Amino acid sequence: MSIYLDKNSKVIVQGITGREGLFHTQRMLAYGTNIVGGVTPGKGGTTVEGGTTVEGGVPVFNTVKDAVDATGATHTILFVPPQFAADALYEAYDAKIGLAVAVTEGIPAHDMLKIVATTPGMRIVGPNCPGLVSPGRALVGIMPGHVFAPGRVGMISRSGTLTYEIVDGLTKAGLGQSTCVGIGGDPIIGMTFVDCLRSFASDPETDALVVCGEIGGSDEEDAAAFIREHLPGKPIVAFIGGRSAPKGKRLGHAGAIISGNVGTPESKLAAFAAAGVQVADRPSQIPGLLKERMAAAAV
Amino acid sequence: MSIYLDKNSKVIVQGITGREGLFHTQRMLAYGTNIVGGVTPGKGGTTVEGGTTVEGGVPVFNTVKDAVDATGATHTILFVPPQFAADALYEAYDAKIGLAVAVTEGIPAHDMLKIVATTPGMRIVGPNCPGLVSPGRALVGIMPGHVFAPGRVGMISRSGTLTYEIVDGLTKAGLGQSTCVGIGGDPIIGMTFVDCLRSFASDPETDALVVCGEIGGSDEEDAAAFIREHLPGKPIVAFIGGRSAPKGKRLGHAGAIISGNVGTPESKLAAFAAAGVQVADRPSQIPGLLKERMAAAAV
Amino acid sequence: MKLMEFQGKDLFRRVGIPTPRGAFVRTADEAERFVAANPGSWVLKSQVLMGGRGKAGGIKFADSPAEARALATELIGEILKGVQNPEGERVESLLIEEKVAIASEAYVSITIDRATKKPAIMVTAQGGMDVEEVNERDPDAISKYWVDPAIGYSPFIGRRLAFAAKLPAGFHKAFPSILTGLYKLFMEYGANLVEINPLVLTKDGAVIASDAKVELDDNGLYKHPDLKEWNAQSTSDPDQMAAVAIGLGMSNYAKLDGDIGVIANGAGLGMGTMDAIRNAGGSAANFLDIGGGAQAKLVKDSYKLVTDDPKVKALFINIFGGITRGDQVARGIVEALSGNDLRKVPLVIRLTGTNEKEGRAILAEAGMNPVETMDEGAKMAVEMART
Amino acid sequence: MKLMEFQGKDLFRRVGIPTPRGAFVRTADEAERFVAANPGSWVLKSQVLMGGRGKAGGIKFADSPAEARALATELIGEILKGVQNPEGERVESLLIEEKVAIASEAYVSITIDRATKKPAIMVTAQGGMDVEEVNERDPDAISKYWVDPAIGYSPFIGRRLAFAAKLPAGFHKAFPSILTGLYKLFMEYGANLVEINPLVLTKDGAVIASDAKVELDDNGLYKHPDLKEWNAQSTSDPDQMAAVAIGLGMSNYAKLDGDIGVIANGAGLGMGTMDAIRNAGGSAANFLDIGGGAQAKLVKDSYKLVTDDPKVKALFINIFGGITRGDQVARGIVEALSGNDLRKVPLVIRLTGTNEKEGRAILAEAGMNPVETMDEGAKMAVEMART
Repeated sequence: MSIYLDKNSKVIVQGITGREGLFHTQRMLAYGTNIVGGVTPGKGGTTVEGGTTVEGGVPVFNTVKDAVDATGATHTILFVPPQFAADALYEAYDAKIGLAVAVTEGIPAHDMLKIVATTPGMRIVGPNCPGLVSPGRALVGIMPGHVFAPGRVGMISRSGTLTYEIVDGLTKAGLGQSTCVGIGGDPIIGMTFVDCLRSFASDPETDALVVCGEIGGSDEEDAAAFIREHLPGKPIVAFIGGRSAPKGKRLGHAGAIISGNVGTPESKLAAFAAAGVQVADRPSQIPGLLKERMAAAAV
Repeated sequence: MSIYLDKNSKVIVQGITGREGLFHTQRMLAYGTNIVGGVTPGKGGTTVEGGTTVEGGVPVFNTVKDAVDATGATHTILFVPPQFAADALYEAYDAKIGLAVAVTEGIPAHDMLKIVATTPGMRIVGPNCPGLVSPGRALVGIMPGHVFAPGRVGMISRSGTLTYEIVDGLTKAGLGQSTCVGIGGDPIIGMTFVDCLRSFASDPETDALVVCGEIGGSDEEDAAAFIREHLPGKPIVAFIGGRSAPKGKRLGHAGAIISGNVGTPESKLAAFAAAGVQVADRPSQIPGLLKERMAAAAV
Repeated sequence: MKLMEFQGKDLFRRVGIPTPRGAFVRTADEAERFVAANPGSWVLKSQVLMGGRGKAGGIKFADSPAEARALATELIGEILKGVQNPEGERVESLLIEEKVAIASEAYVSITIDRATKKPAIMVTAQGGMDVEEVNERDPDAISKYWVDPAIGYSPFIGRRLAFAAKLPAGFHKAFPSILTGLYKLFMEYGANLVEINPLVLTKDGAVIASDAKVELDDNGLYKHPDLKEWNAQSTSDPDQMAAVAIGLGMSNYAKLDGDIGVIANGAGLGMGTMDAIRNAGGSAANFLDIGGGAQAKLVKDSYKLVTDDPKVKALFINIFGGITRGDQVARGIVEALSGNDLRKVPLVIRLTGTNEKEGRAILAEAGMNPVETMDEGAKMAVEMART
Repeated sequence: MKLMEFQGKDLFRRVGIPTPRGAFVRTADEAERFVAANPGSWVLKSQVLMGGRGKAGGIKFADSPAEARALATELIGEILKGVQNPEGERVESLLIEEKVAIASEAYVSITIDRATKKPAIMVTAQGGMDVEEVNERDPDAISKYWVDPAIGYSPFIGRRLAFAAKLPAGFHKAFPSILTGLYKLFMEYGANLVEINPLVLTKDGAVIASDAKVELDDNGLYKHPDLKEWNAQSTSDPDQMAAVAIGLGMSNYAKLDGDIGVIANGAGLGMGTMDAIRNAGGSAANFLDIGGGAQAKLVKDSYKLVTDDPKVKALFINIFGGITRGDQVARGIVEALSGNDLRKVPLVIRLTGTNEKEGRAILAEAGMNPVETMDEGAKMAVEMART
């Protein structure tokens, strides 16, 4: 089993006829994703070439509602510029889409504040994220599919490219993945580490986890607290990006007080240590550490 | 049993030190309502004389949260001018109040649109309503308590003074009431006929019902549909105010189309007839009609 | 508050909805000067609140300054009558607008739906005609959307409606942003209704609001002191103005055809009182709702307003006190009758509810004896009016 | 975008938050003229983005035109240094403000809380000092409220916070409406942070924002074309300007101390690349994140920017393609090296992920052989920089 996404998930692409939308639609189709339609206002009734997967091409609709009515789509992925992303997410929500992947970088934080507060029940992955993949089943995102392999390791990551780097290592070490979720690096995101951990916790086919965080925010601390309470003994390895980064611009003082003075590498390392989660110093160590933990837990 | 309100409901008064607030606080206390506190910003720490009911007077707090923290209040009634009503309702919602009575007349419809959409879980009675009373137990509103008598008839009404008129007749005819809810006559209100009917439906101590509607809107039609489906055979008498009113200003065309061309006296009479509900031509007929229905239903 | 077309279009421009070029004029002189300075074909539109002003002859076309002058002279001061306003409405001003070449006409409106407690948007490609007629003839031609007030309008709604209502393709690009503006107006100004009928697609591809119908919620007007002046002008109904003058709402006072004056607290009870009078064989001359929590002063002013109507032969004051206190009402009645400034008419009082005892005591002291029930009071008032 | 005090106060005035009387000046002449025209006691405040400008000597008091001239001459052009900015910031302008008689000082801010995904308001009666110090010394003195974004701010929040933070009674009346304005600013302008420290209660009972700290979300700036000019001025950091000049975000390029140039796609991979270089015994000279979906032109521009830094002895380009396509990156590299206009430095390329095969083919054709892993590439780059 995988979480959030499998072979039967019916996926539509918002912005399917744009440059990026077209390109990644082809790649997702090639991966085997069940893309049942796309949306571009004014291009309803046309089709997009679907490679070898879809006979007659992928149908394009004028609105998400039309697409959902015609196809029963449950998932969407957005390839739209940041200034149109809020509208696209609300359109998906309105059409009762269950999970939306927002790849878009540069969506205003205030747009996301309002969206996450007013779209209860819709899972939003991202924004500014590479999407998610259940290897061997389906890929909804912009990730390079060939680095993934089916298996029993779940992965959650705030960084896009670092995810590929880590997964590449896992796959080469023989550790396939159940589902990998790139939750995105923006200040305000939909699904968090904790949301994903909760789903992985009830997935019988995920034996071990990799959590790839970054400095800033308190998502890693919250993840560590969740693991401590709900996943003790689970083989989990974490990584924290940006530990050797120049200090640069730090969080505003007010922000640091509100979040309880967390966000530093030290705070995150301490939180994971308290949860019994080993933190790798570099990506290339992760497969080895994970194998040790899995052997110890005898999974 | 009563619905929404009984002797144990802990009630606070927002705007307790204003002219109307003070006046009606005394009257509610005299009725036996369990008023545990009041709110007036800047007057926290003072008390309001509580007649014979409350020893040492009713404590006044600066904020609803202070009042709820100190007293465990569950109900509130607002005596505030229309331009401050939205703020007062949000303050009540924020403090986890379960039921709020908004007596205030003249609250902008757009304020209410937003409030009802963003305060899930809080029951709002009104605005522009006389409140509610569970006779012999408690009164939260501006109704003249002496016209009510404890009993087994539930009443729901859009009109304030017409309610008193009708209840006066019921009481004089020996028909006491379980709970009377004045839901208010504004275009956008919190609790509707259907909300109240649903609650009365599961109240074993309410044997019969009076539904006092008005021309305009579709609340009566919705109520009739609910009765038809969920309360067949229940002794219910309805009244529709404004049937002989001069036509005057009618609903805008657009509004009429949206609501499906309902709102006329004819539409409401037809709906109640279809639900098997008798509609009285004048208030004074109601007790007699209700007794007939109750005898027929053998309650 | 209902707005005239020129006021609605003023608000349209504030939210970025395109309107035709033109000018607002109050005299034939101004009309002539405008057309002289701007040669071309112009439409002269009577500024009235009534519907169907075109059919009533309130819209004319002028191609020259002289023609503009002649037609404006004819229109300004004319009383337009329609099906819905047989008494007629006087034209005080005109909106002069460019004549646009129409390729297609659509209809769009936003109103408040009481049942769902949401703003409801309606769109049809059959613009330029009565939307109720469209609804009866071809209801499927009207596309609707209910907006979640917590989220508000988002442009996809406009796109969806444009496709669903099959608006011609020329509308598609402009429509979602026109609806953005219309929703903004609806929210910011607290409207009960905003309507563009027709929304015109011109032959050169522009989308323009050719008419404007806006009705604002009076309760929200305090948020817009800038509209105060419009509000003052917004009714020419003397009954409504009289009610506002003493501090009541516009709809709290209405004149009717009978001979018994009615003062009640609450619209519901007022309606019931009129029913009771009719049941007793009489007929109301007017109806005044003093609202909730009336003070003595308001009761006195209401008495004066109702008895100023020479038709009134008897007066029935029917009060069931809730937030209104019997003592305050009684005091007002006694004050009204104590001087010699107000007309005395046969008076029936029914006073019960809050502070009933105190109120009755005050009346008793002044030699008045209230009746017990509404039906009893109605009967007595009818008898008094007959004698 | 961080705003200077005078810009923040401009926004404050737009939302109705009271600010002290005063003037913004760029020269000693203007300062002298203003004080001559407005006799009294004035404060000269250096307009800089750094914190702690008071301690750094950036605030002076003048009671006469001559004094104003002398102090302005001294301040304008001075480099202010603080704990957090040892390199210093040059004073280009001053805000001259009336000296108010302070009765009490409070602190209020609104920021975005990532964890709860809500705007968070903080208030303390201990204004005029570093709020982090207050938080360490006496955390209970800070009252907080998390606003539901679907509902927004409502004045009860201001009342509650004023009572909870025990603000002196003189604040109570003005505070909820000042917070109304501050929340409006926060929302309308898409701020990451708005802060008033201190919010001053004057001896004559007025409540005034004495300072203004505003930081806007760069991603939302497109909604405010009126702030474009400020945006252009908002950084004097040449690295940030260089990044913006080629179409990247301000924080996509940073100079460091080492000798190996780094280009990567994505901040996470970039950080990882620097880690890898350090692990291999080297040190990065700079770091450029080309972001997602980079085209060949951007890759070429990035190559130029990184190699323009004379410290760079070797360059490591580390691409793991997702939305970024290997063929586009490869084409950019080849273009960058094809002419004679750009500096050639020893180059290590690691290229994998999306369109990896096509990219490798393009590089192979140009005689370049990418490495397989990040660690391998880092090691090679370190060796190249040494030789």
